[in-house]
Parts: sequence; C-alpha cells; structure tokens
Amino acid sequence: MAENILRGRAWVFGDDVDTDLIYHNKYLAITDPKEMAQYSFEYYPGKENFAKEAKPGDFVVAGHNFGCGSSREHAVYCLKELGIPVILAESYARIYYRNAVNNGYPVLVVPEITKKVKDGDELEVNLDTGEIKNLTTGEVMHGDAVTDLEKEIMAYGGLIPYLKAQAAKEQK
Amino acid sequence: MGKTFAEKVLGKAAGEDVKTGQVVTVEPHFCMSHDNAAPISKIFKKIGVEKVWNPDHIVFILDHAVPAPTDKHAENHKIIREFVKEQGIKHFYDVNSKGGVCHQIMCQEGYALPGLVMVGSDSHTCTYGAYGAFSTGIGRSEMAATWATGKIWFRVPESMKITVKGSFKKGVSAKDLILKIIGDIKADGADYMSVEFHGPAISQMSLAERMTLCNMGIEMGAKNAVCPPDEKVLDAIKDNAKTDKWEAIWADDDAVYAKELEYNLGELEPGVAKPHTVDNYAPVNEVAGTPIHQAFLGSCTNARIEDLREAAKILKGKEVAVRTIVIPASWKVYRQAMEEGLLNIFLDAGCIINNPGCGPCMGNHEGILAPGETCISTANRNFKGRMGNKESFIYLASPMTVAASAVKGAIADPREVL
Amino acid sequence: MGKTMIQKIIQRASGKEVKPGDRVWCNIDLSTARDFAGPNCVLQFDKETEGKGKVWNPDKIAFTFDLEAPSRSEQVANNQKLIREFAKRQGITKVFDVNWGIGQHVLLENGLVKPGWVILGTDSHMNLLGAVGAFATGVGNTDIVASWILGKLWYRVPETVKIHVTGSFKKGVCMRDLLTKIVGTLGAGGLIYKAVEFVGPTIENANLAERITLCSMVTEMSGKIGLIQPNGEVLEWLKARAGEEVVELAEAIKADPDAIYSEEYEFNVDDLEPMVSAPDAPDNVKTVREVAGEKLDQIHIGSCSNGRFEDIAAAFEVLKAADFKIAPGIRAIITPATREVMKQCAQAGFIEKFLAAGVIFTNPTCALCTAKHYGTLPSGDVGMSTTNRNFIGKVGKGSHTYLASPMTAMASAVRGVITDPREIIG
Amino acid sequence: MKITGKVWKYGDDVNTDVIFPGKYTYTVSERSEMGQYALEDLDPEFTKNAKPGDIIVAGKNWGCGSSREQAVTCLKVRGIGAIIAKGFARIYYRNALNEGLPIIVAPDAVDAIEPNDEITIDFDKGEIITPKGTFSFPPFPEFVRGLIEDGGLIPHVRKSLGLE
Repeated sequence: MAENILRGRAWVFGDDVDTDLIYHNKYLAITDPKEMAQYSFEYYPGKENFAKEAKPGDFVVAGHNFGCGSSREHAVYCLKELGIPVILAESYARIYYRNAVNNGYPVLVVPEITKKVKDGDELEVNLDTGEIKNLTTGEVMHGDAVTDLEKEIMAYGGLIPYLKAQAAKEQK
Repeated sequence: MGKTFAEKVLGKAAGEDVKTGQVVTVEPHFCMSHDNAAPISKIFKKIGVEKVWNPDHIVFILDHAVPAPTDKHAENHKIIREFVKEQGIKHFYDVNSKGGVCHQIMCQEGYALPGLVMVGSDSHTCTYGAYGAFSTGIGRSEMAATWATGKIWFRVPESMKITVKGSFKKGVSAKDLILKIIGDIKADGADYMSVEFHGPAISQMSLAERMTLCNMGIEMGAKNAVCPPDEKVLDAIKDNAKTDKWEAIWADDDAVYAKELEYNLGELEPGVAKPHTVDNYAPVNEVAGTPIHQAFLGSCTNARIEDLREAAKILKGKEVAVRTIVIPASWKVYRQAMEEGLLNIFLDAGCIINNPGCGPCMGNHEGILAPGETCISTANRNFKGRMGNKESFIYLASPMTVAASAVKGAIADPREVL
Repeated sequence: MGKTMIQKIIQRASGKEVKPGDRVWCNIDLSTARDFAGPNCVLQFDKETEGKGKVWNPDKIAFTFDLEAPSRSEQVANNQKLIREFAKRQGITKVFDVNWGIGQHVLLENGLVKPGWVILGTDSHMNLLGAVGAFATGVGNTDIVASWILGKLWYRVPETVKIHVTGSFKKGVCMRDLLTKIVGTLGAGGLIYKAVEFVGPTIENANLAERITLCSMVTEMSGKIGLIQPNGEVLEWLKARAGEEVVELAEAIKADPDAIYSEEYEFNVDDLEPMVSAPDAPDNVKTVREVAGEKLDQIHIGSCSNGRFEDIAAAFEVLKAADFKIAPGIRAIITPATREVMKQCAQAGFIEKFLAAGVIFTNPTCALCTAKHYGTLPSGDVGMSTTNRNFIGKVGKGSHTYLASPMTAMASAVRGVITDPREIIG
Repeated sequence: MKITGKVWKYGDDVNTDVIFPGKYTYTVSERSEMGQYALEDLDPEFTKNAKPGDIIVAGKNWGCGSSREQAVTCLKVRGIGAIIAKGFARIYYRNALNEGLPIIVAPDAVDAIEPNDEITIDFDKGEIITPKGTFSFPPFPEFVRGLIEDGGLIPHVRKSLGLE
C-alpha cells in the first residue's frame, strides 16, 4: 500500500496545454522514448527548463484539456521517462488520455486543482484512493481514477500487456 | 608568345601584363553568396568595417534550404534579410518564385559575363566559365575580407587545354564527357589550374551543356573552368547583362599549357561515377542492374530545361519504380517545364517535383538517404555522407541515365530505352 | 429510442447496442500510420511480437508519408525505410510513399475510405474523414499496434453534439470562416470526447473540400469526430472512387430523427464575415477587420484543412482580382494536399499564374504544419496560414501565426498586411 | 616556432564532406561547436580522441570538394597543430591560410610517417623530424607568412585597414 503514496513537487501548467508545448513537433522523428525526456515542455513559456530541473517523483499539474492537439504518443513517453509518476489535470484531451491509459500511465482528473495548488507546492498523492494532499497549504482534494475498462487496462500496465493477458485467458 | 585565358583575364583585371605563377590583386566584379551570407556577415562585422566596399558588386541567392525547414535555417535567412537592408544590397534573391539555385541564377539573370572576374562562397562558382567568365570559389573568411576591401589575391594559374571534337551519340551527353575526363585525370588532375575547353564540339554545345562541364571543373581540382565566349554566349547575354564592363576574352592560339588533352565525343558512352569519389568512373553497362532506392534529377550541374527535356523523353508515359525527385534549377526553368508539359509528364510518372533549390545535394533538405540506400543522381558529388548519411551510396550520372534508371529501379543504360 | 450517426457506426463495428458512455471493442476497417509515429508502431509491434508477429490483416493496413516528403533528415529517412521494409515483410501493399501527399486525402482519393468505416491513423486530424461519414480517429502508436495484433480496439461511445448551419456565404466568406467562428464560440475544449454532426442546408450544399475543412477542425475543439451525412455530389464522387457499396453504407449511418443530442447549436452564415484565429491559439478568434493592417512576413496556403483544389482556386480568384500581384517582400507559399491536386492546379493554369506573381508552389506534403518542410518562421516574424494550429512556437521559435481562410491569406499576401478579402474581390 | 604531436594519417583525396558533413553547415553555427564533428564521416576515432597539438598527415588533394571553411575551422578549434600532405585542394589551401592553420606540402615526409608516430615540425628551419629521419619543406612565400603571422586573413585585413 505504502508505495502507492507519492510525494513530490508540483509543476503547475495552464489550460489547453497542447502537445507541441509538451513535446515539440521538431523532435517527432525520434523513436527511442529515452531520448524524448530531455525535450519535455521545452516550448512552454517560463518552463523551458522543466526537463532539466524536474526531479523524478515531481508532479505535473494542469488545467483543462491537457494534451490537446496531435496524436503523438511522444508527449506521454517524455514525461513517463522523466520519472513524472502521475499527471493531475482538470481534464484531458481525448487522444492524450487514451495514449496515457494505453501505456499504463496514471492520469487523474482533479477538479479545480489549478486553483488549489501553486507552482512549487509539495503534494502527497495516494494512487489507490485518489486522495491528494497539498502539504504546503494542507488542502485536500480528490482525483478521479478512471472508469472500469481504463482501470483494468491500467492495472495490467497498459493496452498491450492487457491484450496479451486477455488472449492468454481465452486460450485457457 | 601567346597568353592563356587566365593570364589575359587576370592581367586585364590587375591592369598589368601578367604571367603564370605571378600573384596579382584584383577587384572582383561580382561576389556571390548563398545561405552562407549569414555566417559571412558575422565574420564581416568582426573586421570592424561598417559598409561593404560596393553593394552593387554583391549578390545573395537563397537556395540551400528554401523555404526554411528549421528554426536555424529560418534565423539564418533573417540575418541575411537584415544585412541586405542595412547594406543596401540590390541583387538579392529571397524565398520567392524569382530565384533558384545560385549558379543557375547567376547565369540566367546576366551576372555571368565574358571576361569578368567573379568569386563565390561556393565551390561550384566555376560554373560561370560557360559564359566566358573567370570565376572561382572561396571560403567564408575570404569572402568577408573581399566585401570589406574589394580586393582579392590570385596566383595566376597554369592552364590545361581540353580539346573536344566529334558529336554525341544518342543517349550520351555533356555529363558523360565530364565524368570521363575526371575519371581519366582524377580528382586532383587539374589542381590549381585554369581549365580551358576548346574545339568544335564545344561550339556546338548549348550553354546548358557547357555549364555542366565548367560546373564540375572543381571536381578535378581546377581553380576555374571556361569555354570560349562565342556567338551563343553573346546572344544569351545581349538583353540581360547586369553590367557593360564585360569583354569577350579568349586564349591566344599559341598560348602555353601545362597539360593538353583531347576527346572525341563519338567514342564516348554513358558513364557513371561510382561511390564514393567523383573520379571513380565506370561505363554505365559495367554497373547496370545495380538496385537503387532513389533517383535525383536536379542540382546546379544538371537541372536546366535541356536536362529536364532529356529526362522527360524517357519518362513520358512510364511510371518510376523508385522515388524520384525532380528539382528544376530555377523557377524560370520550372515555369518553362510547365509550359512545355514536362512537369505533367513527371507527375504522371509518379515523380516528386520540389521547389527549386539545392534539394538533397549536400544533405540539407528534401531527399536524405537512409543507411544502406543507393541513389542515382545528376548532381556533382558522391562523397561518403554527401546526401546526409554516411552509410548510403551515390552514383553520379546524366539526366538520361538517371531517368532510365528511375523507370527500371536499377541502374540502366539510357540507350536501351531511347 | 433513436440513434445518432456515431451510435450506428459503433453498433455495426462492435455488434452491440450502445449508448453514450459505454466502452466497447470495435472491429477496425482500416488501420493506417504515417512516417511520423509509424516507425514507433513498427518497432513496438516487432518488440511485442518478438519480431515474429504477423499483422491481423495486411489488406486493412495502409501507410502514408507526409511528415517529411521527401525526408530532410537522416532520422526520418531511416524511419521511412523502416516502414517500407515492414510493409514488404508483412505483405502490406497500400504504401503511399513520399510522392503522394497528405495521408487522409490520399486515402480518400484512392477509394480506401467508406461511410461508417472505423479507421485509425497516427494523425490527430484523421477525423477529417468524417467529411464522408467515416469514423476516423487519431491515435498513438500503442493503439495502432493493438489494432495490428487484434484487428479491434476499445472505444468510449461519445455523446453527440448537433451543429445546424443555415444560410449562404457572402462573397469573400467561406467554410473556413464559419469554422473559425465555431472554434471561437465553443473553445479549444468545447467538444471534448464528443462527436459532432454537422447538419442543415449549408452543409447539405457544401462540396467535399468544404466538408473536409469543417471536420478537420473538430480536433481543435478536442472533439472525437465530426460527421457529415454523404449526399449529392460528394456521394457521387465517393462512389466513383470507392465503389457502389458506399451508397448503402451511407444509408446505414443516417441519424434517426429522434436521436438524442447532448447539445445543439445553430449557426447562420448569411452575415458571417472573414475570421481569423489570432496568435497563439486556434480559439483566440477575431474578425479580420479587427486585426486588419498588421504586417505579415509570410503566408502559407495548404495542409489537410485547406489544401484541396477548391481552396487553392479560391486563393487564385483573389490573386486574379489583384491583377496577379503580391506585396514586395512577403513570402507566399502554396502546398497542395496531394499529387492529384497539384495536377489539377497545373491543368487549370493556376501554378503558372501563382509563380508569375512571385508565389512559391511546393510538392504535396504537410509542409509548414509540421514545421519540417518549407517555411519555418524566424523569431519575431508574423505569418498567416490556412493550417489548423497556431500554438506558440509551432512553426518557429519566437514567431506568431494567424490562421485564416485561403482567401484571407491571399488577400493579405496582396497587401502585405492582414486584409479582408472583400476589399480585393469587392 | 616548433610543435610536437601525435600523427593521424589518412590517404588521398580526403574531401570536405567527410571532414565536416554538409548536414551541419547550417545547423552548427558556433565555431566552438564545430570541433566535435571533425572528420565524423571519415574516422570516428579521430572525432572522439584527437587532442590539441595532434598533427594530420595525408596524401594528395586533401580537402577537395566544397568551399566550406568549417572543414578548416573544425580542425583549428580542435587544436590540430598542422596538416602535412602531399598536396591540398585549392580552396582548402586558401581557407587554411585564411584561418591561420599551418599546412605543409611535403610528399617525402608523408611517405615516411606512420600512423601514431610522434613528430616535430620546426617552422623556422622548415623541417619535419620523424622517427625515420628529418625532412625539409620550403618556407611559405612572404605574403603567406604575413597572413599566418597575423593569425589569419581577418586580423590581417584589420591590420591592413589600420583597425588593429
């Protein structure tokens, strides 16, 4: 249980953070996820140094429609590879959300989080209950883990492992 | 004793009687730079002079990566636009449909003129010899210094005389001739020399063919390469010469040459330069059947209307078997090709027609090769890594050979399909 | 209870009765990838299947190359090669190489898109195929790999928003302006997870290019798909390309009169005027009049949103009205969507006139939109483009872009400053 | 002036594309960044391990091809002490002088020098001292010496314009 409680610093982003801001199109030719991390948020005004300064375990906090724009899965890989354990946003763009789920990458929907968390706040996130504590202000929020199918896919660690498990079940 | 072209033209520019081996200082008539005008302008600023010696003698032509494909290329172009404004440079070809590959523009727009001394910050500046100019490539620092002072030193070079007789057989062209010459005398065969093309076959050649010959002078190490400024040249420049300072200068009949060669076009067959050097010559039938992944018809060597016509003859009504990139040498050529229906032939054949520019020639832009891939190209260099990937292979050939190979998907002799 | 178009489509593909919010597995009719993310799919597929896997059905897979065509870097050259070799190994014959053009348009022109089909692609603007009633979505590589293994994929059945459009466009105003207006009204997240049905007389009379423009921008409102019921000339065009069965397929996806919509919007275009998306977001919408006079360094007409023949023809009309002259110093670039469009433009005599005016015409690709080819802006430059995104820095660090219709873009090229096209074509 | 260094030896016709690949000509613009790509497509060992003071020894026609000065700059900023060759391509020769990178034509010495040899060049005496003996080379013409003494063409021009 304890390992599902995470602590880290919050990096707060606004609404409609598009995929070019998360991972710019000029790096699309890269195929190795490990190489992608260094370009995370390079084009986000004021957070150009995110990839250098964020520590594994830090959280990405954002407003509505996080990840709008392109279908590039790079925008999920880069944050995952950087060691960002979970994204906490008010809502997600459709493709981004799918890509995250398909990779078993936790993305929680947390209403009004950008009003309750400031850049640099220390957060504690319980991935099992969805409880989010702002250790800096003491405020407590709830993040919605996703609906059943997505939860199941996430539990297997992503779409491909999930499909493999389903296939194995069918064979039995 | 008679004088060579180099002795005469440099003597005229220096205002004194000069001999081979002597060092002279001259004022070049036109100084051409392409996208590297930006880094040159930075070196120029370091010199500490505010204004170039004479803005009317400076020509900028953007062609290496147009329109800009990356931030760096875009910034580079911006620096040039600002320098142009600041220095009052009128001869500027930006990213629009007036431009094209720099050497094509220099010839097409009346800068390349008989008897002028011209320099360019590009090694293929020797192309303008087709119009009877003494033109040669220089580096960035030297170009910056020339902008500042209006002067450049030259050692009056030894000369090589190449006499060409006879006429081309079907399927053979100027590209095959120059590849054969370079194969014979090797990449350093004309090092530091002025190469003069003489003979009845040269007078019969179009200016496009002469440009192909002179363009590749650098591939045998030449300082410059030049053809006689005959009626064809005078006719081509009569309406658009950018200056009247030119003069038809040619070598004396009894001039002394360090080396003399003779070629008979009737004995020539289609040839290629095999990877990875330009002097690695082979007749096309020796390498026929070699599988290719890409064909490139373009560059300052072979992308004029005459070249496109030759390729279109072969591609008409056929389909290419590999990706085939066609890049006309300039927008003027592009428009003429459209008017003549050539572009439709290329499109119907499945070719890609790119906007004029250098394309993949030096690994900057459209058509970079993947490892293990082979390209047949009408450009001028097949050095390892030239088209952006050191694990790829480039064969140089004529437009006809490239077209025939594109249809077959393997290197092919154009005489089989003509 | 009546069903919307998307419900009917998903029902056919999943074999289940569905309502919004349900998660179901759908059979995939066509799974495509491009030279962007395609290589990731290939690498991931080979990894997951230890290099021994066979795709579920090579005839239902296609590749398109449009990100960098031809390639500008070793990496993309290598990526494209990876795809070509994979296709050969797997017996996939539908490979549209660098000489074809923008993927969705190439698929359409080659008759690979049918009404009601469930289609995937590694392009967030796949959903423009809703213009012919196909349910096409942009996905990441993991989804593609799953579809290659299984031939199916999970979907959440979306709610449907109905957008009803009436009226006719005045001269100088077009579908792109309506769309910009809609994006401005609904916002970047306005259609999140939702399907849209575009209906009403204005839509029924719209040509294919206009329908594509409309559906392509659903992505910019975070919608899942924008659907238009194929009819009239569009259906005829489709029949000629994809076969007789499209008539029946189109009939099968018709929304029921009593279908339930989560929201309904009405737009009338009679009084609509030319619109722009100002920097740096598609939903930062203004009228052209509000921003008129701002100096531009470059205009670009093209992309999957506005790169068809009709779009280029509209720009041509504006240039013609200006005696085929553009402002000195401005860079104007046109990129046709496909080779077919390029040929149409050549045959109509457009290219010659554009070139004579100083406008550049490139080979068909995604071009400026992916900032890979043709027209990256230097810092401080301001451009106008008919593409679909003007996110900050998207086409060059430190530059800014206005999104507008092909007519507005060309009118602005004529004057060198943002210009209402009505001033030119009067 | 005298320099001693380890030899990197190459053959004939080494062209500018393998010394400094064309794909970097507009993407790498800082002089200080050019050194890391030197000889990338010819000898990755060199690219990784060449040290300041090392000397390049090559066959005929070193630097043929493009006019790109980066093919000189990348070696200069890498600290290469000199290039000895059987001959240089014309533009490369000029560019090297203009950058103040010493280049020496000495065919006999090239034949005698083995890879990894340690050799000494005495510019004042015009001598190359190798494990197999000492070879002489002719001094530069006077106007060239002026260029090298001034540190290259740009400082030379500044001096001649009275700006130094």
